[in-house]
Amino acid sequence: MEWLSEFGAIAAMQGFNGLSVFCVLLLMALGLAIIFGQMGVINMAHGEFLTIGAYTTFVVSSLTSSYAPAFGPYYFFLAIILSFFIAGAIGWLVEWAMISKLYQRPLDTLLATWGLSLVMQQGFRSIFGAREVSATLPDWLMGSWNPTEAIDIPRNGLFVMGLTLLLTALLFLMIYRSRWGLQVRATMQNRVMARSVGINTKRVDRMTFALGCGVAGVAGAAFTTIGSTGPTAGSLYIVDTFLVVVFGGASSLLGTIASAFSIAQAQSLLEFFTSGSMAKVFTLSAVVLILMLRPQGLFSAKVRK
Amino acid sequence: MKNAYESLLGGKHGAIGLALLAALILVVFPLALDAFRLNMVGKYLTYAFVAVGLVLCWGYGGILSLGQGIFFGLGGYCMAMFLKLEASDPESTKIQSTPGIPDFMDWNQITELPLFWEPFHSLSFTLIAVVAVPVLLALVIGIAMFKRRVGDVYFSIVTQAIALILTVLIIGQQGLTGGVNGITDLRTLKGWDIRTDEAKLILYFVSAVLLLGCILIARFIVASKLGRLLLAMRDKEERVRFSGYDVASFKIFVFCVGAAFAGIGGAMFTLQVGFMSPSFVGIVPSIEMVIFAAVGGRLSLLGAVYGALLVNFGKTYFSESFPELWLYLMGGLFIVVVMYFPNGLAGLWDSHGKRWLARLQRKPQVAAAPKPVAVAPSKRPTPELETTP
Amino acid sequence: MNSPAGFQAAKPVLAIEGLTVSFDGFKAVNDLNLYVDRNEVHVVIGPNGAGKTTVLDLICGKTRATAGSIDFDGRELTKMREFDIVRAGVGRKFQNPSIYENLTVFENLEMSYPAGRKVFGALFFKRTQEVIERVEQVAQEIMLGDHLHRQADLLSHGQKQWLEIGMLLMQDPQLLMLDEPVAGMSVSERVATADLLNRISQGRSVLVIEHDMEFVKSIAHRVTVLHQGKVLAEGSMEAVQSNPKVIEVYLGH
Amino acid sequence: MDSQPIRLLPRRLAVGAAALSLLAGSLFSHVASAEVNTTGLAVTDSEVTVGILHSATGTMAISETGSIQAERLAIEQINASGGVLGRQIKVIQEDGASDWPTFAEKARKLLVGDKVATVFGCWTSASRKAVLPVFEKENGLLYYPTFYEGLEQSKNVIYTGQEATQQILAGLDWVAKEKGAKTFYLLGSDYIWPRTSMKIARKHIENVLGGKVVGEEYYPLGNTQFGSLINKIKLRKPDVVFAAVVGGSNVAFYKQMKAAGVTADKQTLLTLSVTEDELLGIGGENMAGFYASMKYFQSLDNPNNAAFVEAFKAKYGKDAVIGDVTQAAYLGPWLWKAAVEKAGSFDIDKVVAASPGIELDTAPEGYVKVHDNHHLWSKTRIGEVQKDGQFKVVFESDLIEPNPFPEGYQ
Repeated sequence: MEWLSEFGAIAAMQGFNGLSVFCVLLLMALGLAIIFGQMGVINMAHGEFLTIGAYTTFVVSSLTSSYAPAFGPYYFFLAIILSFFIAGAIGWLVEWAMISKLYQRPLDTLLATWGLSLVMQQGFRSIFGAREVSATLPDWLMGSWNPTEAIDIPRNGLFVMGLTLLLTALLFLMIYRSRWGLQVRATMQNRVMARSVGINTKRVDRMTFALGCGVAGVAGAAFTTIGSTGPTAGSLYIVDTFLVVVFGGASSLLGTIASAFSIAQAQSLLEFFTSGSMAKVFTLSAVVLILMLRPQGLFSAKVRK
Repeated sequence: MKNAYESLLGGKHGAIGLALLAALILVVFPLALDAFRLNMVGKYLTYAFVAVGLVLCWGYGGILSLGQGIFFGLGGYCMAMFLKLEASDPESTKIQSTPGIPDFMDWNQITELPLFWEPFHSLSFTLIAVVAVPVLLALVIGIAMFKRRVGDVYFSIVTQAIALILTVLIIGQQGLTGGVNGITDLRTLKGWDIRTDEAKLILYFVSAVLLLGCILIARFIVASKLGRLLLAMRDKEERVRFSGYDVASFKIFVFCVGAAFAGIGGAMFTLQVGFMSPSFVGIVPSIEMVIFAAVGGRLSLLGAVYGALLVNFGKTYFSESFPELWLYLMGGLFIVVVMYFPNGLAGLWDSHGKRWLARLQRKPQVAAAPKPVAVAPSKRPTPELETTP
Repeated sequence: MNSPAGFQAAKPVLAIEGLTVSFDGFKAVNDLNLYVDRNEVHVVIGPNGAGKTTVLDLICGKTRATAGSIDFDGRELTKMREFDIVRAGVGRKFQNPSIYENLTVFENLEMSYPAGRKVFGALFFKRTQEVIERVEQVAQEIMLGDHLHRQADLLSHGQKQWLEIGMLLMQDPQLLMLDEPVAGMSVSERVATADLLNRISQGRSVLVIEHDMEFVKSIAHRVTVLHQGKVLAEGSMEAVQSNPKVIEVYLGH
Repeated sequence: MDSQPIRLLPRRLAVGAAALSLLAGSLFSHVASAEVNTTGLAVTDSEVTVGILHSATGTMAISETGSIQAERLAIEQINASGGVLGRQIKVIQEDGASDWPTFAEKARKLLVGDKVATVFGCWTSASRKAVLPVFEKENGLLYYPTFYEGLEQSKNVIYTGQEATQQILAGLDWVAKEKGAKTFYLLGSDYIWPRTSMKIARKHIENVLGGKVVGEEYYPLGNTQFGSLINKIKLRKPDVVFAAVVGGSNVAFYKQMKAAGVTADKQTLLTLSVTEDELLGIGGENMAGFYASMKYFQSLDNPNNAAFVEAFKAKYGKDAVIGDVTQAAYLGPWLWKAAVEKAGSFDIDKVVAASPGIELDTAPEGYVKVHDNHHLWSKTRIGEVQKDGQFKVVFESDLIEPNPFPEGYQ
């Protein structure tokens, strides 16, 4: 009997782990999904925008502990908001200086943003040093929540989950309910037509890109609770992120969500029953195999081209 | 005869260009550089194999593979396995618990040579495998992707994922592959010590000649109807398809050719550097190889070689002198080339160099003080180097 | 006006039966039956969104049918790959001229020469005297004989349309499908195109989609009116024009 | 001993070289360069050139920076105290750029081009494996600072870090004895060092300690999701988690352990791969109470170390931290100096021959001695992680003999 309840507890925690990996993947991918899915732009520097968020959090954390220790428990919210705006602003600049000149050449965007990621990595190294840094987390983010004796639900996992849900909901509202979202979708469907009905497509592009980068910044801030902050931390995420978006079919947010979910569950289960390395190989292979059988991704409408 | 001249050498201009390159790598470098620097150039030339293949795939075929490191690595590993077996004869491995197998296997408690290593006792098998293994994998990937019309960007990302998977696999199976350290401490090829300066010089020349051979093959492909079809496909894929061509098979073909070149490059790399490791299979080296092709000019076979040489020289020089600045330069170079000089060095040469040369020929007296060409870099590509995809 | 009388009884070269395709539940073509006879110029008209271009897409394999059959000279096209359909003798011109703009007229035509179509064939393809003659002959036919070595993007819009037709002729197809061949042409170019079509329909069938009724009148042996993915009316131009259903559809729009 | 000039030197003096470096330096300085350098190394009457070969850029720069700093500090101190054989040390530093062929290339440049008398460098095993054939062929000398998997012994390398058995066995013995540990969960990043270390650990646990391994697994380098692993640990309830996770994964692993409630009060964890350097990124509060098994901690309480830490901070700032490898890197130049002065020559063969038996009383870690197998005799310490990012030393072993090819552990 005791064995059974323990088994239940582990199953519950493992289930939570699957959800938590799902949220991490989704959070990483959201910004990219907006940029890639809505604009067709491949941003290889996406990981570095995550890192901007992480370093922002680190700076806010250090400043808080030196100048306003009383504010310690709450600095994280400020860090998230700042991360959004800083990453967004840099994204805005990048769109203005680079991306806007490459819209006709998606593969070249991919290469140019790769160059950008090198520059950004070295930038982080010059500013913050080669070593990894660690933001001090407020106590309420540490430790776990125990619904029963045997179950530990990590609080940072809950936090990431909540943040993911909130962000996803906001993005859904923005893209599918707001006037701005309508303009974005109109621009993506038919640029010329959108322009002729008075939409400033350049501005829409710029804002979309900035939004995607801002979301990446928020993700980066959130990841300081579960991962490392260093100049090359972003490159750890980039391939997984792309796979999630591509696997999801690139054009719909729903697809991205579904694909993050399936990859996360597969990974989490395989990790539990095999081992870390093998799980990674199996998951990636499965994704590639499925992409070969269904190159358009999991979710994409059949349309007359 | 005329035909061969036209298609292999690309007429007068092509022949001169090729002769210049051949003179540079076969005569100038060996004379001007010491053994140490020449060995470095030899290493760069092995990357040029990949870059030449990328010109075919990317420049002509419009297929941007971000996983050429896979094929470079496979070719290199095939060669390394042969050399490692030769270095692991029972005599020199007698302190191991199982003599006669590679040292890293012994450390991993493997007591018998794995089956897939066995054929690599044979040099002829190895030489075939260096080309065949990469080509077979390219064929499988190509059939799966192109027959199903996977788009450019998806293709790039999927190749990247495959590069990642292969790296994780090689590192994870260290008993069979040497893991993250790779296959190291390679010594002799059929008893011939590959570590001496003379051996390195000979290997350099082998590498250079093979590279020129690959360029000739690539030239032949580009000059044939197939080359024209590739360009046509890149711009008007539907039209080509509805003219009765199986578009996928052409893409698969160039992808396989690119893989074969990369495999040869990898094998020559192993021979000259003396080891092979998973760090050449992954995403970063794969993208760097694209940089070489981009800098040289994605539509120029010779440019790819210059690109590989130049970027690597720059890398060595700047990383020695300004390690802090190196990544800024590399990243910046890449951004600028892609954004403003999509045809790379070759494009610059066509828009500026040739004009300058023509002026030089017409008015030799002006050549003493050539005025800087005050024209903004022409974004309009010349006819034979037609446009960015 | 060449009347195809005497061939009516022969088996049609193209027989479309029960053809249906749906995009996410929307039936762009719905249980369509359409027949094209040998040596016939058959024009399909209909309002926007009637499914005209989709029908061409289905025949040439660009879009896969949900149901139904397309029989071409005894072969079932719905299961064949695009390039096999082309090799079986179906040529397709797209709505916007789709030519290789940075190649010359000669090279454009040569590209469609039905040899060296496989990888190694293309690799070792040689420009023989036979190829050159065939290219010159087709160039004459499409009124571009004097422009053989001109780069294609320097041609006028009408000439580009002809060039694409010429590229199809190089393949010597049994069935030629043209999507709005005179769109954007001047009046004189239209007349020349009508003549061209009448010439080249000798010995082959032509399926045309067109909006320009004057042009249709000048070439059509038979007209089919499509509406919402179905055949609304079929017959001679005169019969179709006086059909009340057709009038309603066109005026209703 | 085939070279005459050496015989001319007072041998007794040479043996105590380390302690008497100042005196020795002034005595040896009269010896002409032709006599102390018969193989054409870059040695002049006033100067000797050495190489430093680490990654200053790329992913490994994070780890290797500390080693560069320590080596430069040691060289500076040696120069201030009169140099080696009366010659000031000049440094040529090359960047391996976290890329193994670059390491091999730069090693060749240092040995063939610059003719350096010795090289201090490398960090990862992969980079060492890449340069090893170069050092063996060109007959160079490398001082390698990192604790590593063992299974190697080259005439041309002096290993100043611990090999696996030194680091592992004492640690396991300690947890078995002090914590009564019977069951172990082994876990590491997926490459050769963790895998070899865990293999040794498993043999020791099963054959010597009579314990049981309840789990063993490896995660790809750079993995950041450890939830499933943590759940497995909870399920199997090992007495000890024995970890060798590296790089960015380290940070993720410990943050997630803490968040999942697997903290020191509930779970004993012993790691091989967390030094003060890594703690900077992980944050001491995320790991407090866990143990690390190393030969050196910055908090070691002895006069040598106090002086070393002070000098290091004076040079690199008060926030600088010193990890195990940094200290081992610091030993390199001192060991080389002692060996050169014992040999009375810069010739590689003579320095190599003189190396075994070299002792260093001045090492920050205490006393070390070079073994015949080119590794160091050293003590292993267990440190308990403190919230401030330092370790509290809770155990110190006797001097342990290095054993890179451990019988019965392979």
